[in-house]
This record gives sequence, C-alpha cells and structure tokens, in this order.
Amino acid sequence: MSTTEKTTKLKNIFIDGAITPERIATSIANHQTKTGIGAHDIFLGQVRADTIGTSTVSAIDYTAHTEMANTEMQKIREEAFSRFDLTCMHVYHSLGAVSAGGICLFVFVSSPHRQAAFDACRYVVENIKERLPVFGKELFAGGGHQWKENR
Amino acid sequence: MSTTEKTTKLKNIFIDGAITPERIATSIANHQTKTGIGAHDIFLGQVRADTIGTSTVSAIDYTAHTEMANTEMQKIREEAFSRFDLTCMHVYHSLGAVSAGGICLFVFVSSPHRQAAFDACRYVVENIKERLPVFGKELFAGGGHQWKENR
Amino acid sequence: MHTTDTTITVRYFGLLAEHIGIGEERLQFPTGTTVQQVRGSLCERHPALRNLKYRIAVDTSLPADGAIIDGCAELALLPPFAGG
Amino acid sequence: MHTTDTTITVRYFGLLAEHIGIGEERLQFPTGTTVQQVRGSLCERHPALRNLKYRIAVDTSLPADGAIIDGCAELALLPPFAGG
Repeated sequence: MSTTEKTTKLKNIFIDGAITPERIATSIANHQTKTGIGAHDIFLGQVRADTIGTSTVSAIDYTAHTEMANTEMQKIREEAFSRFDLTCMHVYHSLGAVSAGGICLFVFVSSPHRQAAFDACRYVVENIKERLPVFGKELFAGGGHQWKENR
Repeated sequence: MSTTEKTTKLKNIFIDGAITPERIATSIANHQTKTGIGAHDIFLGQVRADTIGTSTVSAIDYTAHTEMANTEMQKIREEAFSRFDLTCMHVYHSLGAVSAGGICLFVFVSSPHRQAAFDACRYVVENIKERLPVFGKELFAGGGHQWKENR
Repeated sequence: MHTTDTTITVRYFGLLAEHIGIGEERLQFPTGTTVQQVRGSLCERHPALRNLKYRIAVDTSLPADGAIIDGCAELALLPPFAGG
Repeated sequence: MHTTDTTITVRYFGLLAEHIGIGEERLQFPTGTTVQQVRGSLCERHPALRNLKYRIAVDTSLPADGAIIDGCAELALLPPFAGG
C-alpha cells in the first residue's frame, strides 16, 4: 500500500471552533439503528476559565500538526478496537479558538457491553492527551496568553 | 427532618419512554456556563436487539419501585459527590417501553478534571445497575417476553 | 399470647406481579413480625413465590431478615434488578 | 568526504513558532544526518530553542535520536502536547 493510498483513508478528527451539543446529538441519533450496541461512553473536554495569577483564561486557541495527529489517531483507534469489544468509535477535536465553557474534545465509543465502553473511552482519551500533537494557547481575558501543557 | 420533607426534596430520575438525543444535547448545553468544568463523562444505556433462541428483543418495558429507586439514587449521588471531585451529576432512566436502539439510561457527570469524571461515571452506573429496583420485561418481536436480569 | 395486627400494603413487582396475578394487596401482620416471617407467610399465601428469587423492601430500604416490620407503610417484593 | 545535501521543510509549532517567529522554513541537510544532528544544527540557527522543550517529528512519527532523516518530506518541531 502506498503512502498516498494510506493517507487518503485517514479520518480527519479536526473541526473548526467549538463542538456543538447539536453535533453530539446527531452523532448519538446516528447510532440508534445499531441495535447490537448496549452501552455508549462519551467523553467531552470543556475549556475551563482557569485563573493563573491575576489572569483568567477566556479561550484556548488550538493548533495541531494535523497530518501527524490524524495518523496517530488512526493508530489509537486500531489499538482500541483490538483491545476492547467495540462496535464504533468517533473522535472530534477543535482547531482555532474555543471559548471557556466550549467543548474542544468529543470521544464517543460504543459497545455491546458497558465495561468495554468505559475501558475503551478512557484508553482513547488518555492516549489522545499523550500522543496527539495538538497545541493550546490559553488566551487571557484582557490580553496576554500562556501555552497549555498536558499533565 | 420529617419523611415528607425529605421525600419532596428527592429528584425524580424517571421519564416516560426513550431518552432522546435532544434531551442529551440540552443537558450538555446547560453546562456551558459552568466554566469550572473541564471534563464530562456521559454514559448511555441502549436497548439491544438480543437474540434468545429464535426470538429477538424488540423493546424493553421498564417498571420500577420509583420511590425506593429515587431514594437509593439520592444515596448514590451523595456517595459520588463525597468520593469524587464533581461539579454536577444528572441521571435519567426510562419507564415504559423503549424500542431496541432507544436510550434507556443517561448518566452525566462533570468535574474540573477527567479522572474524577471517569471514576464517578463508572461508580454511578455500576451502583445504578446493582441497587435501583428497576425491572425490565424484554418483549420479543412476534410476541412473548422474558424478564431481564442484570449481571 | 395476644398480639395486635397491623394492616400493611404489600406490593409485587415485575416477574412477581406476573406470577401472582396482582400488583398489590393489603394484608394483616401481627406486631413484631420479622422480614423472615413475612417471607414465610407470603410463600404460604402465594405458592408461586417458593421458586422465585426476590428481596423484600420495607418502605424504601432492604433490611436484614431479622428486622421487625412494625411501623412501616408498605412492603415490596422485588425480583432481580434490571436497570440501565 | 563529500556528502550530498537534501532540502527539507522544517515546521515549528505552537510556542516554538512564537519564539522563532516563523512557522516553517526550507533547510539543507547532508545525507546521513541524524535527528540528534538536526537538533544541534537547529539550536545553532535558532538559539531560542536551547531553552525550550520539544520533540522532532520526521514526517508523521517520532523516531529515536539516532535515526537518519534521509528521504523524509519534512521535519516538525513539537512543543509539549495540549490536546483535549
């Protein structure tokens, strides 16, 4: 398989701006015809208005090495499907500015049974945080910024 | 505190029929003003079209000892808040018929950080399955039924 | 020895209601009756219960078999749970 | 000894792009250059990098420091990740 063929198959997890509740609802509704599913686990990352010294985060501006992130996400996806009994998995991450209170990460895993859904969701979220080359500039209300770093 | 006073404070987790994606979206949207939240974990139970012998489940008809279930849910809620660093928790369970593919359980926990959200969601779901007096009659396509039993 | 009887609502849920054919009834129990004794007298009244798995709730909790039911508003017979 | 140079795109992300002032540039590297050597030559070119924490991606993977970059399409300097 050539690199080009492989690249065209990659899913793009990135969307511009915050992830809306409507998108999440649509995604859930799309699974109601899959009657082998018994359990969904959904993780949502939301931008916190953290206070650092006297400054408060008003938004995070996300950038990413998107080709690498999508490639790495594909590996995480394959790992999750091989480790857990999953029916589906969907992942979306924001690019650009997401205001405090906005949703920047949406991980949605579905399985016949709840243990696999719980285990897989956690596995995927931890690996996204650790392995995806995504960068976050925390913008302060009133100006200034700092770069976020995952723990 | 009298029993009556205590009872009137109880949240009712039960709703008629399936839980809609729109209800879930509204619930998510209601949390976007809570800017101390960094992580949501949502568990959804979906009715599976299981095949038992030659019969296939077309719906589950739920009944419950609602007063006891709401009382027990209040205890689970208090346990979760005392064990985990939570900002919010919301739980809904269906009563009546939910067709295969429909959502019958919606557990939504929110926290500043993801580990507490993951741990709490799992804790709450396991305890709901084990402790709430909810009964499920699995209706077969073409007639007949069997009573569901949680493992 | 003389004991006073109390009338208590007994509710049957799920599979049990189906087998017994009613959802609830009002029954008299002597003062000092334990959960264990309720189990015995209901099994006599409804032989179908002998082969069924259930727990007895006293109001909204599940007391030990030795607990005395005096003062409760209702009893509930609960088959295996199936929430979620 | 004579070596052939290859021209490779070097991309800077997040905090690094901010400190260096550019998002990418085209640079020449001799055949057989390792990731470790790239690190050294970029630190000379952009002294700001000396005090910054980053990893070097070769195309879409993170090879060991001893890996040779020949044949890659691009290099990317990645500051700490902050996804989610």
